[in-house]
Amino acid sequence: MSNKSTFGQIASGVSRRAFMVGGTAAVASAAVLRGARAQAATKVQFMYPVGVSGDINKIVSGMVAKFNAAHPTIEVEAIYAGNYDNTEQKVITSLGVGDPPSTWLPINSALQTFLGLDSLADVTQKAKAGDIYQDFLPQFLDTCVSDGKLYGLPFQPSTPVLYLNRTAMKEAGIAKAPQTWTELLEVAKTLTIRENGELKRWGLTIGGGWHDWIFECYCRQNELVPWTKDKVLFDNPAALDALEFWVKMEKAGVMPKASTWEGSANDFMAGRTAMLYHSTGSLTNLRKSSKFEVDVAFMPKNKVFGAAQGGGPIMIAKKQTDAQLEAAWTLTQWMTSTEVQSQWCRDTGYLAVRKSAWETPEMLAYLKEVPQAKVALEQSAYAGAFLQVPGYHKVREYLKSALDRTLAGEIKPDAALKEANDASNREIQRLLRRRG
Amino acid sequence: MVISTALSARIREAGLAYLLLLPSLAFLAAFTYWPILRSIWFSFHDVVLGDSKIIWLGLENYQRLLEDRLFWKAFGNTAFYTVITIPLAITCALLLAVALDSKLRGMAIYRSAFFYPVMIPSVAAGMVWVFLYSASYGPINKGLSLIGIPDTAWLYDSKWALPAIMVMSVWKYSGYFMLILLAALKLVPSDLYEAARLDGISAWNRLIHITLPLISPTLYFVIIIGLLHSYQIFDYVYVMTHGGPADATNVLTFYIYQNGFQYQDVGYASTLANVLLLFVGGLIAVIATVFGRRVHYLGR
Amino acid sequence: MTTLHGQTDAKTLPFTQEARQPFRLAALKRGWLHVVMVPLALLWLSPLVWILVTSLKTRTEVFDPAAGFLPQVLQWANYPGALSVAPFGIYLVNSVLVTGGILIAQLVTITLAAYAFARQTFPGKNLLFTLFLLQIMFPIYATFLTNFVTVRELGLLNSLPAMIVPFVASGYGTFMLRQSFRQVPTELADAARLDGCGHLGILWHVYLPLVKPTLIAFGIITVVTHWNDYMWPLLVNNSENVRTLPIGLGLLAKSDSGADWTRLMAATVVVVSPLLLLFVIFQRRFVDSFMHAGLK
Amino acid sequence: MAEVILQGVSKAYNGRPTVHAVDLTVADKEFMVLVGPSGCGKSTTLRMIAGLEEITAGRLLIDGADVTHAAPQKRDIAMVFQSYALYPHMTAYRNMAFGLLKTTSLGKTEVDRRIRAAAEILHITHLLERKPNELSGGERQRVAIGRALVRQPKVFLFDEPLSNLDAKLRTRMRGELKRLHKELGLTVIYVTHDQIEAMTLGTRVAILSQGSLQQVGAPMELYMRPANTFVATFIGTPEMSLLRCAVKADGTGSRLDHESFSMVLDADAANPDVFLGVRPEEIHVHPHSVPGMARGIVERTELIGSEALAEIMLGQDRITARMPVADVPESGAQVSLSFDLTRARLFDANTGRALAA
Repeated sequence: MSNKSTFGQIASGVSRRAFMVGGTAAVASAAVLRGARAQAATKVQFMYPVGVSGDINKIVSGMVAKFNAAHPTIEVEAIYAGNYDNTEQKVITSLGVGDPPSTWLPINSALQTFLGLDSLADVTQKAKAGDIYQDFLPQFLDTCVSDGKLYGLPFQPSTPVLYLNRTAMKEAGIAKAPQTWTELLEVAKTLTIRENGELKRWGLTIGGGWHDWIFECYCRQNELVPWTKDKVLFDNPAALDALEFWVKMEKAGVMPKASTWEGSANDFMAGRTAMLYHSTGSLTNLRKSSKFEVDVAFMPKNKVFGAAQGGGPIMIAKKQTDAQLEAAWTLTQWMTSTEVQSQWCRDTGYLAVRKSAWETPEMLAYLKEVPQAKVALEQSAYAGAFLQVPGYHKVREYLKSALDRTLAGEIKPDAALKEANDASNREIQRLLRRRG
Repeated sequence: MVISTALSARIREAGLAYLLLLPSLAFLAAFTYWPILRSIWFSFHDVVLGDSKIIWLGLENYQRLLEDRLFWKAFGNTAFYTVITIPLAITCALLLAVALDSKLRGMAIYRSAFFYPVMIPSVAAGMVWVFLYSASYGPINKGLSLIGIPDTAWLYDSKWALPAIMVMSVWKYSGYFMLILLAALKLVPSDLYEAARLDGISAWNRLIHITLPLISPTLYFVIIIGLLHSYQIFDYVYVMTHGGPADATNVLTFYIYQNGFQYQDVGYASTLANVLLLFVGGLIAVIATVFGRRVHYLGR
Repeated sequence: MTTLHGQTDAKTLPFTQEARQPFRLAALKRGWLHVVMVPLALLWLSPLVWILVTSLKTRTEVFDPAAGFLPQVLQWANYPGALSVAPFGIYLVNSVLVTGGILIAQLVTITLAAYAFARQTFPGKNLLFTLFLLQIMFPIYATFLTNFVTVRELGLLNSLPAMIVPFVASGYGTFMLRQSFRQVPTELADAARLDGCGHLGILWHVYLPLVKPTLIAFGIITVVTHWNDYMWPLLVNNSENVRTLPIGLGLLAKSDSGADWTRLMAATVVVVSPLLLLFVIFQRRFVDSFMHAGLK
Repeated sequence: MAEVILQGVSKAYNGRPTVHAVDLTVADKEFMVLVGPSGCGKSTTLRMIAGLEEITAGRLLIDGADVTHAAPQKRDIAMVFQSYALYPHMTAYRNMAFGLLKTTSLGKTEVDRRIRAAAEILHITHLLERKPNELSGGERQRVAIGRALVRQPKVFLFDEPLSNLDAKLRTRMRGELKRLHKELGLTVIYVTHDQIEAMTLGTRVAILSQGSLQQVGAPMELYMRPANTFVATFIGTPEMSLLRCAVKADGTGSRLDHESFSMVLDADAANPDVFLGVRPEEIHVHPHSVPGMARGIVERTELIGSEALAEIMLGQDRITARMPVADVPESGAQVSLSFDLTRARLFDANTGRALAA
């Protein structure tokens, strides 16, 4: 009895000591690393979200370590900041106390928000000095442009795509993906399964939570960009037409009235829905987690093909020393360089922003293995920025609420869009008034 | 002289009391009262997160709130959630606590089984329930289909999304209230039960007339905490539905978060927070007057 | 002597225990209680079972309706896989330090304050108590902005104390403990005064031992709350060496592409296990402490 | 052991007086009982002596030292509470040791010696390692007394210590307390609402009513010579009967006139309105009509074993008489009454005060 307790004491004593030593070692090694670059290194922070895979944390840390090793005069600190929303909030909170990070990675829609806070460095001249305007895919570069000036560089663009349960399609005798809205409705009808009136499989699900993003794609497929930098155009007939088509699909019983972002992905993997609008970023997850063959197609067109870009650019803070600004620019260029982009694209499923990145041997090999990856790139030729208006968060909520209530049958499409339009424009005006 | 000694004893007593409160008050002042004061000040201004420019608005934010459809929707959702979930969770917790306040075999397992949901991080718990609630392949629907209830996509349906989150809350928080009530049951003197049993009082009546009055201070505490805990619904709304579909699950705390952090509209978020504070404060005052007086303290 | 004591307990306690049951249950009735409780407990446990099972599946098995409930092959690799996304070791140490720091600080502040509220008379008592409650009544997200500024001005950004200081005072704990203190008979305090205790002596020798169940309950609750805190730690901290476990979990509950189910559940198990273990240990202590303290 | 002196000790809560200027001296080795109906201020007075309540006005001296505002532990007293107030988380032994270790610098062996000695006296040696919830009511009581004994204080304070015990146990503990007091020579101040306890235990008894001291004296003195109608009726069961009478001058002396009788008073009485106080055993009941005697009607009779009680209406007044069982009249019977006037007491009908006999 007494032996045992003595043993216990010793054991716990040892483990505590071991713990203490471990802690000290960690601190010490960090200190050594810092000490080594202490003399002249310019310190730069890079704040990033994790959107598609937990491994991104590791990948980014690895990339930054590589960058730091190659640039002895610059010390980059990579800061994981949650999801896109969290990252934006963290950056804006630090902006509020005048202490923003040097660079960060927001969603492209936040461009006007950050411009409103006068927080972005104009990199037009720097970009013109290099090959950026030549090698970057213009549809991606455009997401960083406002009034002809470039603010940051695109880093990890994505778009919604149409995911298809190839196995289910084969069973239903459907050979190819729907190309137009009409075909979409037809295919969805064929793929919908009901037994005794109870639904077993939806033909189509539009990923909820981001369905306003997908709705903008529908507008663009009707040749409407439903916003300019200072107002939204949700009451445009082209938008109304798109919403009426959604209502038509819902009424036809081929898609649910609503869904959630997580839930819809689960539904697809579980075979609850045969087709799914979701981000290109989900490709790896859906492909690896589904038992069946997953195919990716363009979002069907109506008048034209069209898509709105999600994903984000790397932005650079305006208020920092010239040395930091220079270092931040070096980092941004490096992160969007051909080699890094090629690797990043293959690791995460985001689209590479440089033409040259798509032509590296590794990339060509990857596309052979995963031909679906190419679809998003091809579709991105028709893609533009997503809802770059001031106060885009609130505008998104207004639109989502309008879409939801319309599909739930609580309100007519035209009234819903009118309401969302007016509320959004009021909010934008409120913010613009502040600025002016 | 004598009186002044007595008085000084009282002053000493009060002085000691303030001294005991000081550590708490210092931290409350810095991290609660100061934010509340700032929030009151913000609510009369147009304040945008990240922007140092602050514009005087007077009562405009409050006026806006009255006309804000979503505010009223969120207010209604919050009230609905609170009025149903809190009594449900507390009743559930009370029954569990009473059942577990005995020397039942496997007590440790039972206690852990009902308490562990409290420990699951809300991110993970929310995700798990998204799966549980899925149509057709979700276990809940599978279970319900056995008793003939048709498949429902609970979280996709604006009628059912909020009740679904409420059920989940009961799962998550009953154990929490159970633990607190269990601690209180341990303090009930045994001779009272003995006496009542000798008087031939039934188990149910013993619960109502002995147990409940004796743990009433704790029950009172749990009711107030339960009310305040309904704030926690934020986590699940954030993870599971983001307020949708059709704003059916948008609750005030989530709406405050949206305005303050997502929309960066700090002035309006502050206005909402102040209104919520007033509302909840008023509610607590009502509970305190109605219920607080009837609380029995063993220690007189 | 200890053994002797133990025997005394064993002999007398079942009697007291039996006597203090609100429902005296004959063996048969006990059986019935199990009949009710077992299914209920299983119902409650089912999400946990799903978490465990999913943490051991392959990604395709998770949502494949044909795959069956249990994994074909146990995928233990999900665990190292989940842990590899972030330095969970450092996160764990930080979580322990932050949660422990908050717990200790809170126990000190709430004990002192609750005693003053429960057993002392002083001007402004009710007003001050209401002020304590304000802390729980004000939505926490509405304090983040101001507190961020405060923490920054204190020079605490990006440090462990930044995650502790806003939570040092607890209106909640003060309230909870005050309720318990008020249930302690005043005669015990009187007796202690005659035995030469001052206020602090009474608090330490009489009140604290008697409210141990409440202290443990509060401890469990506050540990759980702060162990799982996400938003505030995310906001005030940037570097890996001061981050906590829920941030690591957040990495796997991604926003863009749907969750990484298998690894998320594995990480959840890892994050929850220490708590669960603590609870299982402490709920025993929780029961024991009352057995010896049973107020009369 | 020492003398306790209360000089004009008063207590007011928020300006409302609850104890009025109590003057009381408790002699060394005396067993002083404070008795009175509930709410009379006896417990408050005891708690003021203990130092648990502040003394609003007046002075308190213990063993010559002014301890009016001294902390409880500085007064060298020990107290036994109604609910015993044993620390539930400590064993009986620890309960007894706790205060000793806190207030004195005694070594562990001395503490142990004292506890063992006290336990021996109280017959609780075998209970020392138990916790209060493992003890019966009587055992807890002994431990509580033991806790006071080991302190060897100047004064012992008891606050209704027997009220939680059943009748049989109460009688036994009463005897035990008396034994302890005698054997150990303790100075005791004892609060109770039970006058039998007061009469049997106290060397002297102090009676309180509505915060004021009514009378202090040896039990028999209180019984025989109550200072006022309150004391007269409070002490003794069944209580003393009070007959409303008028005093009238009558040439040579005075007469005491009741509606149903009249008698000669030996002494003069200043007041015309008085109460005549008669104890049950001082009333003689004659079954037959005796001329010149007061006549009453028997309302009710009660046999209580060795003797009997009869309630008799004497005009408007109801009186209680005690008699041998054999002499019990029937209910409704007319009886003649005579009083043993050697112990007759007169009280001022307005102030209730006893008039000089």
